[in-house]
Amino acid sequence: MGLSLQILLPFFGGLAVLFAPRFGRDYERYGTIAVMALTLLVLIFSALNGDSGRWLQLVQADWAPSFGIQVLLAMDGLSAAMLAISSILGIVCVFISWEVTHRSAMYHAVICWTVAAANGVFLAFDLLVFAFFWELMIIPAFLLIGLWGHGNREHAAMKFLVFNAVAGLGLLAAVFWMGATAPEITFDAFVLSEAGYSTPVQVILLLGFALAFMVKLPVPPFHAWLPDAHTQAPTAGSILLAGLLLKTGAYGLFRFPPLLFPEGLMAVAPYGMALGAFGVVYGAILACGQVDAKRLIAYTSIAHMSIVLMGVCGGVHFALAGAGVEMIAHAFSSSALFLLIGALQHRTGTRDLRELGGLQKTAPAFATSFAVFFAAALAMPGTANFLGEALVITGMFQVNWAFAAIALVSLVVSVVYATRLIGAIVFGKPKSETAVFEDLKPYELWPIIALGAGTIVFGLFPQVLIGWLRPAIDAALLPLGVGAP
Amino acid sequence: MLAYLLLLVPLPPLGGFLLLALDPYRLDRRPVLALSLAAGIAPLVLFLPLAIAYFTGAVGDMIAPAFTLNFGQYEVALAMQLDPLSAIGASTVTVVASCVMIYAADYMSGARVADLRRFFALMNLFQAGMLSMVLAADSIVFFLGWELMGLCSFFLISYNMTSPRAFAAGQKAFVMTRIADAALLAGLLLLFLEATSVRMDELIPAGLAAEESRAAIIAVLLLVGALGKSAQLPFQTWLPTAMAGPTPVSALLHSATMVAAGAVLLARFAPLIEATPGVAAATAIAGVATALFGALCAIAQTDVKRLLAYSSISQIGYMLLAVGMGAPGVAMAHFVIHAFFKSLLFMAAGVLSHAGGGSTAIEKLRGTAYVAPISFATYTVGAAALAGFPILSAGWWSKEAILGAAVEAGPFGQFLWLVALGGAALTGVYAYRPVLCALRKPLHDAPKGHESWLAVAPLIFLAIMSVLGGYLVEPIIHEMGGHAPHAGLGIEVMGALAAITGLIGSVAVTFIPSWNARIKRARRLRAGMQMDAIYYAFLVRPYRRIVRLLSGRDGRLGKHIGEGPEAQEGGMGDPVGTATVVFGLWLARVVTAPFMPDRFDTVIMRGAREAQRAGLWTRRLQSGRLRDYALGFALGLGVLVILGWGMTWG
Amino acid sequence: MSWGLAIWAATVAFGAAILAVTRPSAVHALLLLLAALISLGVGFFAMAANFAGAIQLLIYAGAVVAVFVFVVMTIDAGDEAMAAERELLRHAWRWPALIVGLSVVPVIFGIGGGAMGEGDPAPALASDLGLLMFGDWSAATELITLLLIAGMLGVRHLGRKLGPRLRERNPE
Amino acid sequence: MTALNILLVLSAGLFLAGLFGVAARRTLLMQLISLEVMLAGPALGFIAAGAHHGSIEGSAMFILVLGLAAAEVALGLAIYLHMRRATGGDSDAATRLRG
Repeated sequence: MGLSLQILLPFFGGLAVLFAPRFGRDYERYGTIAVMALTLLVLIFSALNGDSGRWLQLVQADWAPSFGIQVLLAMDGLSAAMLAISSILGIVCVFISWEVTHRSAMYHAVICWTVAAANGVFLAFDLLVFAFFWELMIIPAFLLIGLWGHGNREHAAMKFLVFNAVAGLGLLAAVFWMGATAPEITFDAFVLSEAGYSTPVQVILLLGFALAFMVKLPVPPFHAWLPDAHTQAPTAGSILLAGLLLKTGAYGLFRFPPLLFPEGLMAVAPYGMALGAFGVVYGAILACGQVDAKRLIAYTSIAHMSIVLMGVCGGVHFALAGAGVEMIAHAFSSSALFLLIGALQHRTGTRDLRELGGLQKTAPAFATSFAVFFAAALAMPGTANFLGEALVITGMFQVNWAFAAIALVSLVVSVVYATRLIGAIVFGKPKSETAVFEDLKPYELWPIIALGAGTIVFGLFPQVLIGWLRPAIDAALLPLGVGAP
Repeated sequence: MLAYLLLLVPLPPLGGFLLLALDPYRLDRRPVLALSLAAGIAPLVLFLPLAIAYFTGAVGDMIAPAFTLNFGQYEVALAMQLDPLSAIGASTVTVVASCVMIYAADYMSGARVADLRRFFALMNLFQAGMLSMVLAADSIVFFLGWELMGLCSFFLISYNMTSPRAFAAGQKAFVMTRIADAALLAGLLLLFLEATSVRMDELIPAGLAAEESRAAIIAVLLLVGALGKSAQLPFQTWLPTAMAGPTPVSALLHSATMVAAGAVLLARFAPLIEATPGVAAATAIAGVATALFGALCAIAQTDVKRLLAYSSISQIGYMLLAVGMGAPGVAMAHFVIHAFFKSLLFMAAGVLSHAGGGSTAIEKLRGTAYVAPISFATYTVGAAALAGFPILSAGWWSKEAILGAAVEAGPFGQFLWLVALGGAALTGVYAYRPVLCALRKPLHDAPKGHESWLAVAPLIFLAIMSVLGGYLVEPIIHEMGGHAPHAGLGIEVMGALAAITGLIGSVAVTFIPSWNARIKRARRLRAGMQMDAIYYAFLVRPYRRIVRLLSGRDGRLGKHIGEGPEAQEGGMGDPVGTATVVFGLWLARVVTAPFMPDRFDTVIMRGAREAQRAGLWTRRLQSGRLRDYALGFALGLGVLVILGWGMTWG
Repeated sequence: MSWGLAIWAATVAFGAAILAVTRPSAVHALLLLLAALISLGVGFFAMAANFAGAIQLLIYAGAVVAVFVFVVMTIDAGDEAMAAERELLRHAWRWPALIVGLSVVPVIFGIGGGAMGEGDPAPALASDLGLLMFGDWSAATELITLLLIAGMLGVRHLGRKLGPRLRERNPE
Repeated sequence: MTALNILLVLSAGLFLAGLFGVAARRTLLMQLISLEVMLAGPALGFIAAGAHHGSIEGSAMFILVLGLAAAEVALGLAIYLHMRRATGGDSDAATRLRG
């Protein structure tokens, strides 16, 4: 029961929030926080007394038996972590957009629905339901960018929609083909995993799934939508986009290819790693060339998520663990950076690095928080990002030294763009208009402290995190024939 | 139980950092200074008893585990340890750090409270990083400390927020050290894979047991890591520009602790380096070459801090030479002595430059000897130790140990010894230049400045250590398990002669106008053989050109698609991204092209037009005239009647 | 009950009708119409339909034609009107003649030759007519009365509209 | 060729003459007059058939035709008078339904 609540609670919460302003000012904000907090509590409750087997919780109920569609929700360490992140980011988003007044009821409802759809993706194990939530997720994000963005938001929202919708086709095609050709029509991932397709068929199906995941992950050839979406999205939009939507791509890659097409994955893995390696370097170099702060962070997200792709294709314990940790670390660090840039834009009206500067003099708290996430952006040891990248590099050393070398190059280039970012914003003389603005307000400071704590704690004491991911990693590697490390 | 005390050592500076950085209690000037000093000196207070107990044998090697994380048969156990290397390193670091903190309290008193808070927070964080690196018992904590130092050096070098030069220096330092850190990380991870555990005591034997090529690669990676951090030859350009930071930063980071961390690393992994003779030779050669290069460049400097920066490079070159020659103990001894006299030199130079009107140019130091006599005296002692003034200064003993180790290491060692001897002579030349300059009579007689005891006390302590430190060399080498090299009287006499010639050379250079002019003209030498410019031309500018090309800001990547934000930036950035977009748009065009003039539509419309014309034609029938209708009526009647009649025929 | 007289009356009526329809002058046409109707009335009497003949003569030839006379009085049936009529007729008679002629042929051969079955001619009494009209055919009678009322209302309405306009046109 | 046939032919002839009149004449009055002739045709037919069969229905139908003719004349003339104002009695000009 706890699992379906994870999806229904935010969804109906969103509906309730729509009507909340009638009861009083800012009720929709408190309502959303209540909904998210409740979802988090339910998650913690159902995770704590989950059984010790492969899945913490498993819910199986028929939805449309004649078509073989059923509500098959399962949660293990990895999905629990993802769900926790989605709820936490939901709360962070509400805190950030405390001054958003333009249609704020709808705004908060859309945030709830994004979280609901993402939770659906993290839990669904019936392929059709998974594809359903996968497509559903695009709509609230599209609304968020399209309605509340800045600049030419229509262009960005449309680009986001087209990219993700077209990619969704790949996933749908594969899912329908698998469902149809199964002996008796079923979309149950576990049943289909024993379907025993021949390797070339597996490769093709894997490419279908991979297309959808790689566009969402943004890996270079398919990443054109991310920089635009991030620059035009409102702060909460960027956070949800970076913290949540990117993770669904990574989660999908982490979960389904090894489960459904082990041989296909083994065949495709080297190309996947090569693509990831290219993505890491390409994203990092482009990040150095940007003038818009949010575009810079968007490209860094591409670099980080390419590392996740390399990790997932690595097929070794360390690589997968690294990918898992990097996903969660990136969720924290990039959300915080977007939050800070959003707050900065809210005050100075610009994101252009050439016009910002001198933050240390005018807003020390702002500068200090920037410094913390500056460290996270360049994967300083002690932050979870470093742990993720170090594990992936270790995995790569076990698989292929060239990819490890490229991942190390990304460590160096990450310093270049990170120093460029903090140099332009914190250092230097304050420009005239940035001189007079107040420091971080409490409702912006608390989320930063939460995200910062998340990054540092998981960086210094990763055993909690890795302990959570172990069952998922072992299960992912079992079909690949990779025993214990 | 005492082991857990080890874990406590780096905590006070960390606590100091948190309190100062986050500043929950809105401290003002005095509490900030008090807190910084307390947090800065606490590790010394905590560690000294441990060190003394350890050196006197009361306490053996200890390991304090932090937490363990097992990963199948791989085991990641973070811990801190107390062994000869960490004891020596940690005690040096704590002593020097405390002295610098006290000095900084006075030196930085002019800054704003916010800047002061930021400065001391970073200094404390740095000390925590250095201590955790030195005391680390496993590669993860080691690398954590290592990188933390890099981060703090970036923030401390660019401490002066408003000057772009300081930020550029910080960025350069951070990027170059980060390249080396990447190599180090690779080495450590490979070792980890080799040893299935992170603990040093398992890494080193596993590294030795590894097969030939892999061990060589690991050793090379570790060497590159050390070269980067210690600003040795290929990576040395960042240290001179790092002098843009305040003097205490230079005194702590860029003389005693951070740059010397490379030597600590090599000393820690010395068995691995020695296991592969090629790498050992490379270390030695790199060390000697850098020593010579540093000494030469230092002679041509006009700024005292840049002079001392190049001298740091050269002195650490000597340490690498010692490790290359297979004597990590000797390297550590020189590390300790060097820490003392180099931080002393930097701090004294700071006071002298303040006395001489704020600029650190050597010329400006004329006559400061009389303005700040105590600082000048301590600076002279430090310079003597740097130059290795025979018998009297500690520098002599540690340098002799290194030269002796080089001689004992066989014919190849003797050749390196010869080069090192030349380096020692050159060191003598540049070491005394600021001293002699300060002795010359001032151009205009400045009043005798007031030297606050807060600044002078550490100087005096360090001066004493720079003299008495010689006695520490022997015990340190024994502690590290090495044997004190006795190269025979001849070698020692040659060393003394080199030091004396250095002194004479320095006097000649400062007082003989022609020689002095030649130094001033040695612009290439002063710019460090233009290696900075070479790196910029061949590495930085191409990289920047690629970045501008890819991000489309130089507009060469073709016209723009659609009206997205790229439009304002001129030209299309992100070629791979736009390639997908262009492909998508082309595909859409191709698929919809046949339907563009919609053929179905045209056919249907043509039919519609026909229908309309027919409609018009029939309209004419409905003329509205009565008679026409009557005609129609009659026609109908006639037809019906004929039909009726026709039917009757049947 | 003499069929010969009836036929003779009918042919006279037919001749008068043909002439009435083709005369350019309205008055001549009206008079010829009157002649045709009266000869028809005589034909009805010849066929022993006395009541019908009486009504024909009284109402149709009398009242209806009288109304026509009123209207004809108001129009200027002078020579130029006759000339205009003749002008109008000259152009327009070909097509109607052709089409009407189309249906003359089958009428002559068809109706002319058909065997009409044996009849037993008997004089029709008016009382039987009344019984029929208000017995079996009461619905038809109702309909005709409705039609007459509608006609009356129509005339009343059109007349009303005409009156004020006449007055406003020539107020004296 | 019985008498009835001849009479029926004659009534048809009357009807057709009237029809020719309506079709050929352009002035409304003449069309009304030819309309009266058209109505007389069937009246003759009804009466002839009634007489031939000895049934009273012929006369009954004749009365109905008569009623119809009366109403028709009344309205026809009223419209004719009304229209003379607008179009001067020429039926061809009155092609629009507007009064």
